[in-house]
Amino acid sequence: MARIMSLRDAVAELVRDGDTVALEGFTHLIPFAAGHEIIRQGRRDLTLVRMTPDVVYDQLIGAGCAARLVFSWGGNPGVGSLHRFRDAVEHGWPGPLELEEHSHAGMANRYVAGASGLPFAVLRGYRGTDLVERTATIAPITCPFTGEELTAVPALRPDVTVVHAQRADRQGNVQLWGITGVQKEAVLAAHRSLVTVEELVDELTPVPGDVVLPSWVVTAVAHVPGGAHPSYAQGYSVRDNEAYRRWDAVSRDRDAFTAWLDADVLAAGAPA
Amino acid sequence: MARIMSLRDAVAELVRDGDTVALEGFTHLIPFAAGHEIIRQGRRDLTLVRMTPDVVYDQLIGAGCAARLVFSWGGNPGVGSLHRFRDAVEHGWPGPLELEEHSHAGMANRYVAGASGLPFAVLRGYRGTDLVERTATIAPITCPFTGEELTAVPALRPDVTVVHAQRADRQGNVQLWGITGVQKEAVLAAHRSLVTVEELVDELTPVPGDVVLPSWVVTAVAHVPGGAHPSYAQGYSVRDNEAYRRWDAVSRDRDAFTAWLDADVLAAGAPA
Amino acid sequence: MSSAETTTETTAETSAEWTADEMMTVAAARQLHDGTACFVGIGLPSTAANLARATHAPGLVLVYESGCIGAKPDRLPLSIGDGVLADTADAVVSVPEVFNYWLQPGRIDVGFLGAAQLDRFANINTTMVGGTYDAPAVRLPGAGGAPEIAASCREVVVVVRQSPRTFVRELEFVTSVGFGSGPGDRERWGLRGAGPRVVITDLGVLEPDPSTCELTLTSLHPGATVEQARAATGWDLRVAADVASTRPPDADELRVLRALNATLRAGS
Amino acid sequence: MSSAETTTETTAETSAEWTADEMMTVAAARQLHDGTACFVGIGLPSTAANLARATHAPGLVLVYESGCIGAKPDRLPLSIGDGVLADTADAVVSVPEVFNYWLQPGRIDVGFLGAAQLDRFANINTTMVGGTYDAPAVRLPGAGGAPEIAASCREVVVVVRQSPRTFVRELEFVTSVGFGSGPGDRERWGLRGAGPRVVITDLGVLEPDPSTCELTLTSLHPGATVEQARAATGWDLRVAADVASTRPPDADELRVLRALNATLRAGS
Repeated sequence: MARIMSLRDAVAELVRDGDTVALEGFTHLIPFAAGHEIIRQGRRDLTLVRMTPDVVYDQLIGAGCAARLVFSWGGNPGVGSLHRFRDAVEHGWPGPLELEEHSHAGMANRYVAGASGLPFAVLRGYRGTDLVERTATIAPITCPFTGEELTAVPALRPDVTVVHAQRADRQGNVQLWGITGVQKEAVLAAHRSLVTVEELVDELTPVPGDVVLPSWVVTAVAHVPGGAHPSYAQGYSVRDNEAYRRWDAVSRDRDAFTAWLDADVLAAGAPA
Repeated sequence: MARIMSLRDAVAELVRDGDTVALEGFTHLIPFAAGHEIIRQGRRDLTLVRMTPDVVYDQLIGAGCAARLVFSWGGNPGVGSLHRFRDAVEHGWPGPLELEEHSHAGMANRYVAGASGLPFAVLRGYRGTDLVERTATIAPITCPFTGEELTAVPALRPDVTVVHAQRADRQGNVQLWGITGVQKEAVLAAHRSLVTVEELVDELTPVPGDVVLPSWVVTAVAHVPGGAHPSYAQGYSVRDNEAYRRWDAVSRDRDAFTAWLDADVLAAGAPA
Repeated sequence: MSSAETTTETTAETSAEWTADEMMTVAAARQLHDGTACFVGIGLPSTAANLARATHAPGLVLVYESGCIGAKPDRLPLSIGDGVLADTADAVVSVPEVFNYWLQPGRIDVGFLGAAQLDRFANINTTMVGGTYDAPAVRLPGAGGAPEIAASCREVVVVVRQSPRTFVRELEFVTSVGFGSGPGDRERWGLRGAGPRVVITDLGVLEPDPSTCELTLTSLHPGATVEQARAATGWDLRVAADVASTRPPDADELRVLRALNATLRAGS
Repeated sequence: MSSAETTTETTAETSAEWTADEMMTVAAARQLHDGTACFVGIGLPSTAANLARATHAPGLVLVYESGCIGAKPDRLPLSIGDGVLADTADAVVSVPEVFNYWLQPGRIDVGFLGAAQLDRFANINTTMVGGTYDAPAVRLPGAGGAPEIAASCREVVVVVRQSPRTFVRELEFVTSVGFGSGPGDRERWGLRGAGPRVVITDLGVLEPDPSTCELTLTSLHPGATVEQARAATGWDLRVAADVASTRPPDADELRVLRALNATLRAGS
């Protein structure tokens, strides 16, 4: 059963140096507060996994938490580049960043395989692209019935997956709705999981389109209202598009980034 | 876009002699009325596909519509045997019935592959069982990354899938909820699809746990209130368990079955 | 539907205070521990799981193959797809999802299986009996969810009436794997669950020998004898040196079980 | 997020009555027919698709890779995962489902793609430019959904500004396949969609030659010349014998487009 914990305690216990860590959320419900806590606790050598390493991973990469990135689209949605990501890849600052690069379809299926207890997934994908040669975790596979050649990708099994959700009950059952992306798969694929929530409630009322993660497949739940900002939690907040735009200027410059890191993350401390 | 049609016209147009036909619904939302219309229209040589060929397929088999059955569990849930199914397999009455036998996990994944446009699916299944030798559509497959041996099953692509749902709007968008089984996959895997519904409404109001099939992936919608009886439609009817029990006596005897067929199906005619 | 249903047609023998079915159900319920997750087929397994939840295991998580996860029915469901399961579940997922995301990865602690035939290594037949596969004397329902329940649950509890007809020397069809032909077969086939931990019959309880995997009689229900058990077994039954005596159903277990069964009759 | 976003940083050239971006968007919108399904990336493709839905194609089905199927936003979404998409969709499904059940089987009629680099066979690079893969001069966002959109949509529309920097002789990285190195490659790789049907730039419209698959200039936007197009192309550009003139944006198209773009600014 999931334990209700503070964000600080949960990150301290569940996220370890050298871990493979997935923070998921497809534009919606991105666990920014948990990302900042990982930075504050000074985690190093992480393999960061995420379909769309947007601003939250730009921050973790700039802060020096990451050694590897497994991803499929690294940009600031609707704004432009991720400058910390680019600085790491193009100039090795603050350290080198090894890439394992896939497509969205491949990443989604890798999580599906992980959630399904399978070592690999099959898709129609990648063929004819340079990703086939560049990425070791892409392999051909032949249909045993038709002889057709398709593509296999190995399962993703993060050491820990972190997601944000609208709410949980006091037993640790988690409920999220709206665009729920690949979060269910990412949690079920992981060895450990942490869910930050907008609200802790006595009872989860069903909501159309909701995904419920039962307490017994979640390791820890932390009550972190606003924990997705500047992303959003449908029904609780709207996306702070201006913050995404502002990030472009902050992140373009190493000094500006470092100043932001000091003031907005390190000095801020964990949420109560 | 789906066309709103009468059940008679829809079956006449969409279900053809020799077709591979899937009527799905996992205890809930079984399209009995459509099955009866297929019997009335005298379809022959069908390959019937269904995870749980319960009473509805017992009726189609007894009426002589089926040449083959692709399935994973053939019983009268909570009651006992399917006597028409057994009579066909054990004694070839009213004609021989070829079997293609799988497990639930295998059948579900075969529909998933069909819905996904893949020629096969991979699962941990069947190994060590006699199904491996008995069923040609089970094959070993090796993970290209770990070398582990797993099982592959080919996609199911029915010529036509028939399901029952709670409601549709006048554009043919379909909504079902409660236990929704494998119906989405069965519809998406099929070349054509027919959905019978309890109700036609102006607008589909979201319901927790609902599955929506957009009009553009459905061929025809027919308004058939009570079309799942003696199965049920959550929110509209309850399961007629007594009818399932009565079926045991009706179906044990060829004459009793034939009398039922004449009176309750052939003489009854299609719903208005 | 689990193949456990294939045994429900036989009528239970009765004793003075409880029936053999009641003893089996109670013994099965006792196998389920609070806070674990159980993959439940309809019939006796569902009754046992709901009895456990209503007595010693209120936190038992019931997973039904219809996709109902964490169902908390207040009456016995009449089918695997009973509306009461969807209404009370923590989550209702698709059938592909329940097999792929929930059963296959080994998240479920205990799976319940029935059997038409069972051999000394707890392999199970629910496919056909007599004749040939193409023209069987008795065609049974088939596999359902059982092969993957047997493969993937962390452990399996088999519930089956014991008779020379069910406890056979050689299965006519292996529908679901227990221990194959002995130690190592499950590993060789990549079956990740530990396999059958216990077989509960109307006469007693059998457990696989830790070194040979062969089923061994370890407990007798009140009134049953080793001789009865041997006579009801189609092979030379191994018997533990110290056969225990199954604790009879207590008053609370019987009261709750009968109340549950009454809801089943009321629903018909 | 589709890789179309990689082009949004450049500022558009303007003409007296409309901007080059507006002409591109209008030309792209005209490619979308009523009653078809379109896989939409954020940025110009989303604007074009919503323009089409608000003008000549009210029944256009918008599918966003965030899982929103049949979204009907009344304003331009600010991201692929904008709440307005979930609120107005016929169905919101998981990201694995949108790729596996909806894109992969070829249910989607039209996919929109942008490009950082494009070659004569409409292959696309959105991965890196300059240097090496491990130490690129410019690291771009990468593949996103594009490789499978390019493979699986029944046809593809590419929208990209035309310059020697984008229209290159040889891609530095093939992120998404157009026609490979010519006829037969798509079939050989098992790509089931027909591939790029049209490339829309700020200068005109290019279409693959039916026999060689090489992009051919078939229409020029008002004010643009063949010489401009040749100069903006890093290979020897083929030009159709009868180059058409793109119909300029009409008043209605411009009015609706500007109203849509105003919702975008209002939302910031």
